[in-house]
Amino acid sequence: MNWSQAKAVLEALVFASSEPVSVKELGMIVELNEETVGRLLDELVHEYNDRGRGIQITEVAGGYQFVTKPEHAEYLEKLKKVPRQAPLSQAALETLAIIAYRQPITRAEIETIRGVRVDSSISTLLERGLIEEIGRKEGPGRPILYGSTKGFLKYFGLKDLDELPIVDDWILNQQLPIDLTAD
Amino acid sequence: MNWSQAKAVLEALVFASSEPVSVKELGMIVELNEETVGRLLDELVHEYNDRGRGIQITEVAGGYQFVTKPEHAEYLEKLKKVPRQAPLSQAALETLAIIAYRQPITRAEIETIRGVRVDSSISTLLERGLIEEIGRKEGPGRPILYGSTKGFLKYFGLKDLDELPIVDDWILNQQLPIDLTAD
Amino acid sequence: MQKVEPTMGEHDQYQVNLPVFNGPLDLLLHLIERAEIDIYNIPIVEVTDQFLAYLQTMEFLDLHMAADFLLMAATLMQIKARMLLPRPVVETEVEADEEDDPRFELVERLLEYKKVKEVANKLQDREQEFSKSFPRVGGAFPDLEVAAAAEPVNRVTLWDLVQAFSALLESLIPRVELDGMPEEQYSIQDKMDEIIDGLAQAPKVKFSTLFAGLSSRKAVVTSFLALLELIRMHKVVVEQDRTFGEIVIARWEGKT
Repeated sequence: MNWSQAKAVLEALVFASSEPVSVKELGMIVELNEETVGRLLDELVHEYNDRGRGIQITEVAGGYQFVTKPEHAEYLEKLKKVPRQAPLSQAALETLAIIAYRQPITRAEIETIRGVRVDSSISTLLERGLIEEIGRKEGPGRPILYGSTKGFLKYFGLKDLDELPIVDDWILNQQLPIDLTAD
Repeated sequence: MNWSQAKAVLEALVFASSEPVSVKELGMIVELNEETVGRLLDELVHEYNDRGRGIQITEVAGGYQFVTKPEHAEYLEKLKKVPRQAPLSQAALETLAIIAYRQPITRAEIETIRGVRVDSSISTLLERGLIEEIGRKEGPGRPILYGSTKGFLKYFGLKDLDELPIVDDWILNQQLPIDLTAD
Repeated sequence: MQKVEPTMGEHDQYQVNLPVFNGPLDLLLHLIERAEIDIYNIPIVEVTDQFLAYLQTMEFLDLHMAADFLLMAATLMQIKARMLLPRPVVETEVEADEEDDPRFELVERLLEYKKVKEVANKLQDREQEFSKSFPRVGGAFPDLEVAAAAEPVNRVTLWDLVQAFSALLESLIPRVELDGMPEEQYSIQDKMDEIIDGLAQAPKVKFSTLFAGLSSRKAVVTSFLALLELIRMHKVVVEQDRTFGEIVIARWEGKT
């Protein structure tokens, strides 16, 4: 298999996969090392970046995926055969933000931060596959711990959690200033 | 919109559509006559025919569609063997279970049982071909009735719906672990 | 409640007149930002009054939300009361440390919540931006003509499906009772008669059919007690051909 054929095969594989596909998986399928696969993908990504194209390859959730270019969104919205989800409510986004930055976290802890009950945003987020139960906290009642999913990364077009936007000193997994376990 | 932009938009539309999309529909979306759309599509088809590409646009019943090139089938077969799709979320699984056991059933009825909105699990299940619309319920609003598909049976390796395990038994045996043969 | 001329659709009116607050902290932050107050030195009396005034104009869609706002109102009033109390004289040290300020915890919570809001806004921007890119949908392998559902790709088994349903039913039973749905008014005697009638029609009845269609735990228990009573009275026997197999109820054929 020469360079051009390998690139064609990778193009087909990234296209056919319904989920983002990782360099590692691609390497195993085409039987090439990850570095070579990475370089081939770079070339493909570059080719699709051309302004005359309607689709592009993006790196998301630990893999590569074809998506349409954002500048054509208005036309795609007219296409009936594309399912679309309603955007998340402000309440759900706040709950999701807390879970993404403070995972693993219990519902009671989220409620302390937001100052409201979060049952309904948690069920929305679970339902949409953006968060999941990732264990139980030791202690009374062994409450469920929530964390973000791969679907979360895909939804926001993030490569990994480190790509989350940073606000002031509000950084990933930072200790909380108040004792949430009280009360 | 110039020639090159129009081609890019068509490329995006054909790519994102879940089904082959017709020249007529494309023309309506991009606001160009069918002849022009046809010529733009011809150019696109031609470009993708290049031997160095992994995907191509084909004309099938009812419209145009992206597919992978047949010469790469052996690699795509390998991709198929890698578990690609994320497993169904717990939420989707519960919704599927309710539909399988209680069909035909409306979305509102499922929501009553699960206690949360199920829009997104329904669209996931529809998209994966596990459920389908099987009619309308008589009454106000004539809501859609959902049922399981042939794909559902195949997926779980069932001959027919009668092969679904009886759940009541299982539950009652769990709940009432009393030895009836004693006495 | 303010009234507005119905010049717009009802939804628009709502948006204009009632800013939606995602909780008491959100409202508090709004009051502080609007008045351009230093968050570390909140004039608690004014803010409490404004908070209460807002509370009276708000309409709550659910009671939990109302309770969350009332809880904050109570907290504010408590802080206000503590602020009005004369400070103990003992506190002479210069670092009349902030921990002793009754507002301290509230300020910490507000600062934390403010950041949550900022992050949520940034996520929303990303959501908007990324939702402009559409992935391909539909069957994963269009050229190979494999239906999406037939792919051997999913780790879910039939057993998972059954478990999901069973768990759901279990969780449903107490909920149905709580919701006050009409439940079967069975006495043990009624249920005993029913079992005997059933056995007059057929020589054997499956254990599971006894419980089919029962939606409350109480009805299930009643049926079960009825069965136990019949066994005790030697009217019926139960059989099971193997451990965990289907249990079958039959008429007592022995000596009466």
